Amino acid sequence: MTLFFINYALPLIFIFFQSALVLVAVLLMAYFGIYADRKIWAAVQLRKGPNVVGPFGLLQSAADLLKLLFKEIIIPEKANKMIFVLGPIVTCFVALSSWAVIPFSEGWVVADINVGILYIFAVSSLGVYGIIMGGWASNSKYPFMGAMRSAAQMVSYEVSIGFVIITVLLCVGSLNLSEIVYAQEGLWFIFPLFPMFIIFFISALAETNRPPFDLPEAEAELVAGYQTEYSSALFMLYFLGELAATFLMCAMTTILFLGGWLPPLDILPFTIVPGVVWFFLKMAFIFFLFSMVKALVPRYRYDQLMRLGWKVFLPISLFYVILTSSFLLFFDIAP
Amino acid sequence: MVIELGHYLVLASMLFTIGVIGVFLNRENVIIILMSLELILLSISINLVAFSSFLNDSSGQIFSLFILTVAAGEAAIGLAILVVYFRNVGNIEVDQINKMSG
Amino acid sequence: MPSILQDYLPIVIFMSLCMFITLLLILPPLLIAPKNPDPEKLSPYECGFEPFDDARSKFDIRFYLVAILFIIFDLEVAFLFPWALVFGDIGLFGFFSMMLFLGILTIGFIYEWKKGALEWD
Amino acid sequence: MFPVLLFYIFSLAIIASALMVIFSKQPINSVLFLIFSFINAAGIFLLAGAEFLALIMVIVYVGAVAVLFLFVIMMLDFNPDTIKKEVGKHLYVGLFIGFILFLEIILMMYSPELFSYEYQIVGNTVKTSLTNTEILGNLIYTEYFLQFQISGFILLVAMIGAIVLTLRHRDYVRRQIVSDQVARDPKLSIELVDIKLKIRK
Repeated sequence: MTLFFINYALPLIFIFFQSALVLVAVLLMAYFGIYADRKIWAAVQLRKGPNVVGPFGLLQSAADLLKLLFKEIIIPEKANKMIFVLGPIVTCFVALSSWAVIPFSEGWVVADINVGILYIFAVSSLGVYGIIMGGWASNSKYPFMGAMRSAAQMVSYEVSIGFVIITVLLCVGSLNLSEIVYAQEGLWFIFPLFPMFIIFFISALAETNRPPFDLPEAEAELVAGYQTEYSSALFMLYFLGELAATFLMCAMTTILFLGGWLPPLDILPFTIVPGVVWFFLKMAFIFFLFSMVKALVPRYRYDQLMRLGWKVFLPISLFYVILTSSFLLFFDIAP
Repeated sequence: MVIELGHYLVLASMLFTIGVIGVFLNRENVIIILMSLELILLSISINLVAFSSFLNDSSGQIFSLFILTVAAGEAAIGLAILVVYFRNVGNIEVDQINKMSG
Repeated sequence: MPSILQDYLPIVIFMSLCMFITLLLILPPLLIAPKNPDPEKLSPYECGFEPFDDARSKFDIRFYLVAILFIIFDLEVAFLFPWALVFGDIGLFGFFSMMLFLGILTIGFIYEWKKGALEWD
Repeated sequence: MFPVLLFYIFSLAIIASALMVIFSKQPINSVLFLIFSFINAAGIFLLAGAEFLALIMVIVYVGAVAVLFLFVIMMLDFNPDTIKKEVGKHLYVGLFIGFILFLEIILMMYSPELFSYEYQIVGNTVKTSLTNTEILGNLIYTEYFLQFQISGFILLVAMIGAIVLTLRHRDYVRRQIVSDQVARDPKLSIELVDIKLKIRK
């Protein structure tokens, strides 16, 4: 029995605790992310954000959490019950389970599979289902139109994200996320591939329905988009799923362009600081950009949004794939 | 107890039979036919991957990738035709699609 | 256990944990939250009006076109993944074969642009 | 022992969801079961060692093709209950023919050594440092150059066909052409007219 315990059960327990730690980290990020988001918008509009509940308003998110947890779940009677509940579950499950392959530091990754980036690309393309199911099952016009528009928007920006990931892979030569970070030891990819960084940042905003592209939920037109008919816990699952997806995109930007856990310079003062701190600092900086963009940039009209996705980002990123590969082949520095 | 090639082949042939049954047995709508076509192509890919993994030669996987391309293109065009047909006729019941029978 | 499963076991555990947390978050309202549904509350939200006809009316065909074009460009990205890893080793022949592939699909993209398929009115 | 169990779980799930795709009442449920069977097929590919193909299955099939199926089902809101359901008498004949087809396939391919020990499948036992994706990459663009270009043409034809079939231009819509707006030069667009003001005394 002990032999069984040692070589079977022990690694399982270790993996279980590792993934539990990662999930707690993601939930904490979501918790403080809402708070930071609202504080930053408030600061930009020269007003104070939430500062009533708890010291400096830190418990505001806890108050929201409790409120959402204990309100009544309302399911419209004409709605398709099973799919109505399945929608938010799929969104939250998909957004959380994509954190399995993100390397927080040198060896700090739950599953170091050698097709890591394909796994993230696959899981982020599953996010469309939660939105479509939610919009269709609530059986009323506004959520349906909001879901369709939001799904079409996510789908069209996923193509340009795919091409940007290909450009980064050209310079790396492996699909493993830790390899991508190791390849940036000398030079972060943000400098040679700066246009790609911009396109990835904007497409990440569109992919997670973040502000300049949150037209499907634009207050005036479609009420609350696909989330209109949802109440307490189901709405919270959508909200949590969206935040986890936003942080995933921040983590992806740091891994692909800002050299994951690598210190900016390899000289002494920087190398003392452990990798995880660098990773979270960069992620916080990208999240800061995400919420600043919400406060500064006006919203896109839907046809401009689709025009930008299809007619601007797709050709540029396709051209950049050809440019980078011919450049690397010409100087024969392909990995 | 180990998984042999035969297990994969039996699984693939079961899926293939289910797909064929799906094509000729349903009286509901055309979309079910398109879906069972996808199931048939899926069973072929399982067959190819099983042989490629058994013979340690990756040509099976490459052809499974090409089958995937053909299946995706076929699904796209099939549904486009279905949409245009629905737009003109109004319903897509299998029994009423007999315009071509003259 | 073959090496393949060795890498994917943590993903299975991580996914089961995520599903556990998602269902955990749904539990409290099911058990504790008050339940008094009245017809007014359960009718779909129509800014106060009575909901008119069935909600799922016909739709603009543009949404199919975006989904169909997404399939095709998704496949293009799928073919680019293995190429991105080995384009250094397969020499110029491999490079030009991918350029031909991309050229064919760019012809399709230009056709689509000129025909106005990307216009979103 | 563990992969054997996993294989049986995946194959049971894929057979069950394939059957549900055909015999489910609501078309939306059959699409969801189709997605479930694709995910199980990806699991089976992983067991057979084709990890790149498994993830491409998820990305292309579940992420794109099934989304198109969902879009079509949601928008062609044919209400399925009006379609008359007299599958009854066809059902038994169909199942019987299906069973015969299945028997033929099994008899045609069955041979004892297929189930013997040395025919086992244990992931990719190829002892190379290359990952599965790199092995595929080395072959697709060079040895299988022709099939690769043909699949490119297939995608081109699918794109053009889809556009020809479904594109309807509504002429009454006025579109914003950004390039024209940007390219206007102020001299043409602003006309300076000097008006002589007559000030009445």
